[in-house]
Amino acid sequence: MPVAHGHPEATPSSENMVVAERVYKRFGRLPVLQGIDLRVRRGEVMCVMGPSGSGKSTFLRCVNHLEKINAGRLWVDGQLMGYRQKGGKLYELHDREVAAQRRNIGMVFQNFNLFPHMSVLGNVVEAPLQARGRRGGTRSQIQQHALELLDRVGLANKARAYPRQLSGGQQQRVAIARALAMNPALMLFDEPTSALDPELVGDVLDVMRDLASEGMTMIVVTHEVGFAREVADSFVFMDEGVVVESGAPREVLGNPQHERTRSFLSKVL
Amino acid sequence: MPVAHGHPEATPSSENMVVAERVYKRFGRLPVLQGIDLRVRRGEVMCVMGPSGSGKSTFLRCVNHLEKINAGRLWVDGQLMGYRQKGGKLYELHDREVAAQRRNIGMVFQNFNLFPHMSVLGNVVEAPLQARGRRGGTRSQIQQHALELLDRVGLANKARAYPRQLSGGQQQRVAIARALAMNPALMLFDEPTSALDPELVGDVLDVMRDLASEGMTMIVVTHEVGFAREVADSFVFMDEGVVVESGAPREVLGNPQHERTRSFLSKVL
Amino acid sequence: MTDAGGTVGTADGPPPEEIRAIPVRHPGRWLAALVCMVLAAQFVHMLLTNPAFQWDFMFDNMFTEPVLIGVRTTLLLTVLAMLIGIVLGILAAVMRLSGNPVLATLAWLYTWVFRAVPRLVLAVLFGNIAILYGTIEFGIPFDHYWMPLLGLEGEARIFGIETRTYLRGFTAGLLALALSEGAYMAEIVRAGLQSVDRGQTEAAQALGLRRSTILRRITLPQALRVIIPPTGNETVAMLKDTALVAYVPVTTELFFQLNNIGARTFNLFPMLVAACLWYLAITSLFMIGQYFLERSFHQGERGTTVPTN
Amino acid sequence: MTDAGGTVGTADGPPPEEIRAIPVRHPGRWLAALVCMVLAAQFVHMLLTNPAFQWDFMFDNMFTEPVLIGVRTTLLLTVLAMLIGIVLGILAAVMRLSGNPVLATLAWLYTWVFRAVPRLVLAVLFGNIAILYGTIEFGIPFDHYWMPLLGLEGEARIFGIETRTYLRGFTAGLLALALSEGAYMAEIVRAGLQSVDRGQTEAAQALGLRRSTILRRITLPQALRVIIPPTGNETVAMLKDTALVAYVPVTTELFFQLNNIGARTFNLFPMLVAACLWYLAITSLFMIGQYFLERSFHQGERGTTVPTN
Amino acid sequence: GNGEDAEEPEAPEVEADEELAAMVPDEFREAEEFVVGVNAEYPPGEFLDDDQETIVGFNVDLFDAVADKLDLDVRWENAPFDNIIIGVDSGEYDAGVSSFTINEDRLEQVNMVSYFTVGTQWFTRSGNPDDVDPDNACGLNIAVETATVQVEDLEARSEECVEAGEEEISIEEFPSQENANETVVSGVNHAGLADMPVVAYAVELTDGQLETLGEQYEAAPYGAVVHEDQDELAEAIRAGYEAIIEDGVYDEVLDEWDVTEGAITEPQVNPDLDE
Ligand SMILES: Nc1ncnc2c1ncn2[C@@H]1O[C@H](COP(=O)(O)OP(=O)(O)OP(=O)(O)O)[C@@H](O)[C@H]1O
Ligand SMILES: Nc1ncnc2c1ncn2[C@@H]1O[C@H](COP(=O)(O)OP(=O)(O)OP(=O)(O)O)[C@@H](O)[C@H]1O
Ligand SMILES: [Mg+2]
Ligand SMILES: [Mg+2]
Repeated sequence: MPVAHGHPEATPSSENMVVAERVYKRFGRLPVLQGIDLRVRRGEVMCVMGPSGSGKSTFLRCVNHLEKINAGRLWVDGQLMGYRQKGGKLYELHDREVAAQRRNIGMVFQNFNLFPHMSVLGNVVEAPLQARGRRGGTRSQIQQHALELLDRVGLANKARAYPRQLSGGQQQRVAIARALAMNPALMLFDEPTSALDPELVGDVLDVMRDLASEGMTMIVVTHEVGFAREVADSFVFMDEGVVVESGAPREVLGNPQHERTRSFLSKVL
Repeated sequence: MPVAHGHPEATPSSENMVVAERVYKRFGRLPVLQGIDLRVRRGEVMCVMGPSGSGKSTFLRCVNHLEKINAGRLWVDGQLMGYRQKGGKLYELHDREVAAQRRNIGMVFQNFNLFPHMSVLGNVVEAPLQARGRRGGTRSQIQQHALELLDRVGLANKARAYPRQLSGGQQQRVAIARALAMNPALMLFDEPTSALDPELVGDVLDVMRDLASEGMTMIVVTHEVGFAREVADSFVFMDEGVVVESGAPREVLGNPQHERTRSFLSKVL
Repeated sequence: MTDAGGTVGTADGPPPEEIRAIPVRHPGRWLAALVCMVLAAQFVHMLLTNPAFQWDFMFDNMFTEPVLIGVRTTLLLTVLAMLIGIVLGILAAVMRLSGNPVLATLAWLYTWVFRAVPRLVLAVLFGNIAILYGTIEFGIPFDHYWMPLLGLEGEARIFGIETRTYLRGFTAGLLALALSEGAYMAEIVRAGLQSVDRGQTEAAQALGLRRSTILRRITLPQALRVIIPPTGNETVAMLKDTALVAYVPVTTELFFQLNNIGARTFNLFPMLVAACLWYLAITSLFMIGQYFLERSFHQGERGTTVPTN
Repeated sequence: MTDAGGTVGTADGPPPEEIRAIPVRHPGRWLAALVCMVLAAQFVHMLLTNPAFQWDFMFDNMFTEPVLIGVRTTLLLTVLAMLIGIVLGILAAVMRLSGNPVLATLAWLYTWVFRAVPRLVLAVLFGNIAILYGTIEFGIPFDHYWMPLLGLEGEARIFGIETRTYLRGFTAGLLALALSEGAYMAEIVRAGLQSVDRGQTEAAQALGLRRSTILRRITLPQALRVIIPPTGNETVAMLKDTALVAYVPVTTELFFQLNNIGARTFNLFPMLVAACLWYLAITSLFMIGQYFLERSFHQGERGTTVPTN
Repeated sequence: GNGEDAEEPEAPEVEADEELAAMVPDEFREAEEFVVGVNAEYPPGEFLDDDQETIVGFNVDLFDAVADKLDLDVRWENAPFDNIIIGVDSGEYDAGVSSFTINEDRLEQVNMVSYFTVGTQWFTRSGNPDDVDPDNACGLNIAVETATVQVEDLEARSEECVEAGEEEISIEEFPSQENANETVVSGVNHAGLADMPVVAYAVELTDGQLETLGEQYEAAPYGAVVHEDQDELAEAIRAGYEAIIEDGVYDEVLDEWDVTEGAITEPQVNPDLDE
C-alpha cells in the first residue's frame, strides 16, 4: 500500500469516504495530532491502535468536527468537514450544515454518553425524530427501526429502561444502537468494546461485521487484535500524534516494521 | 476443593479474610444475589467471572457494605461487616465504625470515580490524610507514599494533573493507587483493567501480582483469562446471583463442569 | 500461597431469615429534634393564647372581597412575572454561554444592572416612566441630533405610545418584576447548563442534532434538575415581592390590602399574620408543584443523597 | 472489500498553514445586539440630559456621612446574614437528605415556614418580639400546665432574657434576615448536593471516609459549582432586602438614609438613583468575588458550554 | 430640636411641672427613657434633619414640650409608619406621635390624645395643566397616601361621580406620601391631596413644580397614641398639651412652623368625632 505524502492541492476522490491531509491539532500548547495523512475507502474497515494519549480519540473527534483542527484538511464523503472553501478562503459552516454533515457519521464514545433523562428507546429515536422533517418516516416507523436496532444489540427487552438501570456493558450497546439509528454512511468507534463483557464482545463484533458487509465504512479504535486481524481492511498504528505504521492488518500485526509498533504489540498480543 | 454447604452456626476462622454465608441481596423486587457462599483465605487471590448482570459488582459492593445485604452474613478479617451481633440480635454499626472497617478494604471501581476537584496526588492522599489521627504519619510521609504508589502505576509525572486531563486508562491507574494508599488488608477490583490500554494492562497486572506476593488478599472481577490462570489461587464463575462453579483456575478454565460456564468461557477464550 | 484455593459453595435450601438490624441510636439528634418540637409546640401554644393575635379580627378580615381580589392579583403577577422571567433568563444564559462576545456582554450587562437595581426602585421607575419618557416612540434614534445635520426638520419617529396611558398599573408592575426576575433566572439557568456534563452535548452533536435542539432536548432538561430548586426559591420570593407593585401603584394586591386594613384600624399585627397565612397557603401550593416537577425530572437520574451509612 | 486496504501516510516537512476560517455571519444576532446597544445609548443619553435626575443634588447627598454609615451597615448585614444563612442552609439541607424522617421533617418545616413568611413581617416580628414573648425563658416547658397538676406552685424556669433589652436593633434585624436566608439556602444546597454523582460518595465511602468528611471534602466542594451562582443571586437580593431592617427598626441603613433625604427635600427620584448606583457598586464587588470563587471551583471540572458549533 | 441649623425653627425651653409629672404612672416615671415611635418622613410634621439623625417637625416639638412638662426623657425612634402601632401594642414604644389622624376604628385599638387639627388640601402641577377641579375630579387619576383620611374623602367623591353618571375617580394609593408627590410632579397622576401642612411644605420645597388647588377643608384631629391599657398616661399627656397651650409654648411652636391654622384649644383623650 503506497504511503501518500503531502499533496495540498489534491481533491478527495469519490472512492474515498474519509480523507485526512496533514491534520494538526493542538490543545493550548500541547500538540496532539501532528500531521495525520490518511484515507479510508468506501466500505473499508480501518482499525486504529496506539498507546494511551497517542491522539486516537482526538482524531476521531476531528473527523466529525467535534474538535476544530488547527491545520490541514479533512473530507468525509467528499465534503470538507466544517468548512466551505471558496476562492482560497475557508468559511465556517452554519450550525445547520455541520449538523447535517454529522448526521452522516455515527459515533460511539469510549464512555457511552447516553442521555440519562431518556429511556433506552428515547435515546435511540431522538436523532431520527428530530431529523424527521428531512428524512421522512413516521414516528412509528422510526420506533420500529429503533426496536430492530436494539434487538440487534440484544437489548430489545430493555427499551423502556433508563440508562442508569443498565450495567456498563448494556449501556455501551445502547450507544451503538443510537449511533446506527441515523443510518450513517461512516461509523466511528472509540474503543467500543472496552466496557463490554467478553461474552458480549462477540455479539457486538458480529454486528460490526454485518455492518461492514453491508458496505458501511468504519474507523474503529480498538485493542481487540482478533477483530482487527479478521475484520479490518487496513490497520493504523498511532503514537504521539503521528501515524507510525499502516497497512494490511496481517502484515502490520504479523511483521511490524517500527520499533515502537513492535514493543506495543508485544504487550498487547 | 470441597464445596461448603449451609453452615449457619459457623464462625469465621482466622485463616479466612472473607467469609460470605448465604448472602442474599435484592433491589426492590429484583433478586440480584441469591445465596452466595464463599471463603477467601488470607493472601488468596480470587478471580470472579460471569455474564453481565450476574451480580459480580453487587457482591463486591456488599463485601465493603456499600450495599446492605438482605439475608446471610458477611465477615471480613473476622469482623461482621456493618453489624454487631449481640445476644442473637444484630445492631447496625455507627458510621465511624463502618468507615473503620472499610479502611481495611480497598476498592477499585469499574468507572474510576476519581474526585474531579482534586489533583491526582490529592485523590491519593485524601483518605490517609483524613485518617491521619488514627494511623500517624506526617503529611510529607503520606505524600511520599502516595508518590511512590503513583510511580508504581506509571503516573508519577501526573501527580499535579487533574483527573479530566487524563485519558481513561490513566484515570483507572490513579484509582488503583488511591485504593492502595490506605494499605488495605483486602483489595476489591471491579474489572480494573477493562478501561486500560492493552499496553498498560500488563503493568497493572504486575502491580497486582506484587501485591499478591506481599500477602495481599484480593477479589478480582475480571475477564482477563490470562491473569486468572496465572495469578489467581481460586476462580469463581457466577450467573444470576449464584456461584455456578468454583475451584482452582486451571481446573475450572480448562475443564468447566457446568454448561453455563462452558458456553461463557467459549466466548471469552 | 499458590496452593491455597478458596472455599466456595452454592447455597441450597430456603434462604436464611431477613436481616432486621437495630439501627444506630443518635441520642444527640433525637434531643435536638425534641427541643425543636417543644419550641414549635410552645410557639403554636403562644399563637393560640396570645391576645395580640386577635384571631377573630383576623378571620373576619382575611377573606373579604378586596383581599380575595388581592390574592388573585398576587397569584397572577407571580406566575406571569416568573414565566416571563424564566424565558428572559434562558435567553440571557444562552447568550452568556454562547461564546459570542457581543451577546455575552449584553447578557452580562443585563444581569448586572437588573440584579443590582432594587425591585422597589424598578416599580417606582416603571410607575413613573413618564418622568423619563413622556411617550415611548419608535423610529430612527437620536433624530434631534442628526436631522438638523442633514438639514431636515421634524422628527424621524414612526409612532409613539403615550406611556402615561399604557404603561401603568398592572402592566408596569409586571414588567418591572419580570425584568428583574429575568436577571436572577439568567444566573440560575447558567449554573444549570454548566452542570450538565459536556459529554452529553458532544454525544448530541455527534448525532447531528442542531444547537437549538440540543439545548431544548438534551441540556436544558438535564439542567432542570439543578434549575428547579432555586427557581422554586425565586417563585416564593417573587410571591412576596409582588407587594412592591404598591409603589407603581397597583393596589389590588394581597399584602397592600391586608396592610391597609391594619393601618386603617390600627390593628396591624393580626393582618401581618393573615398575610403570612395566605403566603403559607400559596407557598404550599407552589411546593407541591415543585415536588412533582422535580420528581418527573429526576427520572432516570442517578442522584445523590447524603450517605446514610 | 477485504483486499482494499486504506491509504495512509505520515506527514513530513513543515506543517501546512493554520486554518483561519471566516466565521458564520449571524445578521439577526448582530441586529438584536445593535438594537440593544442603541436602546442602552438612548437610556444613558436620557440619564444625562433628563432634568429629573438632578445629578448635582444626587452627588451632593450620596456621600454624606450618614449615607456612608448606611453603606457600612448594609454591607455588614448582608455579609453576616448570608454567612449565617449559608450555615443554616447546609444544616437544613443535610438534615433533609439524611434519610432520618424526624430530621427531614424538621428541616422541611423550617424551609416551608421561613420561605413563606415575608422578610418584612419577620423584621417586624423580631423588632417587636415582646409582642409574642415578654422574656425568653429557659426551663421545663409548659410549666403553667403541669406544675398545678403535680400540686406544685411557681414556675419551672431557670433563667430568662428580657427580649426587649437584648433582641433589638441590629441583632434582631440580622436574626430575621439570617433565618429567612437559611430557608432559601437550604433549597439551594440541597439541589447542589443532589447534583453530585452518587459514585463520588461511594468512592469516598469505600475509602473509609466518614459521613461528615465526605460532605466536607467530597460532595460539598463539588456541589459548590451548582451552589455558587444561585447563592450569588441570594447575596444580591439580600443586599437590597437589608432595607427591610427599617421595620425592626434599624435606621442606619443605606436605603433608609437615602429615602429619608428624598422625603425631606421632596426630591425622591435622584435619591432612588443614588441607591441604584450604590447597589450597583456593591453588586459589582460581589460579582467579582463570585467570579473568582467560581473559577477556583471549576478547576478540574468538565463543565459545559452551549455548543458553539 | 437642632441647635446650629437656622432653617428649622428652634424648640422652646420648657420647665418640668411637678404636679403634671405626678400624673404619669410609675413605670414610665422610673424608666430611664420614654420611647416614642415616629415615622420621620412627613415634613413638616416629622422628618429627619440634614444630619440624617435628629428628628424634627412640629409634632415632634409639641410632644417634646409636653414631655418636658411631664419630666420625661424622650427618645425618638424612627420607624416605618406601620411599625409604630405594632410597637405601641407590643410595648416597644411608650407612645406614638406621627401625624396620626384620629378615627373611630383606631380608637377601638388604642388611646389617642388630640392636640392639633388639619384640613385636607389638594395640589397639582404648577399652572394646573390638566385643569383639575377638586369638586369635579371625575375620571382623573388622583394620588394619595394609603390609609389616610384622604382616601375615604376620595372614595366619597368618586361615589358622587358615579351617581352623577360620570366616570369614577381613579384613586392611586401609595405606600408613602413622597411616592404620591413624585407621580404628581411627573404628571403620571393629575393631582393629589394630603394634610394641609404637608402640602404647603411640599409646594415650598419642590421649587415651583407643584401648586395648591383651592382651599383646605374638613378638619380632622391629629392624636398622640398610647396603649389602650394606659388610660392614666393618656390623661397625663392630655394635661401636658393643655399646659403648653396655656403657657403659650404651643402657639410659639406652631408659629415657628407656620401651621397656626391647625391650633386647637382643648386637647381630649379619645375625642368624640361626631361632635
Ligand atoms: N480537551 C482537552 N484539553 C486538553 N488536553 C486534551 C483534551 N483532550 C485530550 N487531551 C490530551 O490529548 C492527548 C491525546 O488524548 P486522546 O484522548 O486523543 O488519546 P487516546 O489515544 O484516545 O488515549 P486513550 O487510549 O487513553 O483513550 C492526551 O495527552 C490528552 O491528555
Ligand atoms: N442500584 C440498583 N438498583 C436497581 N437495580 C440494580 C442496582 N444496581 C444493580 N442493579 C441490577 O442488578 C443486577 C446485577 O448488577 P451488577 O452490576 O452487580 O452486575 P455485574 O455482574 O457487575 O454486570 P457487569 O458485568 O455488566 O458490570 C443487574 O440486573 C442490574 O440491573
Ligand atoms: Mg481515547
Ligand atoms: Mg459490574
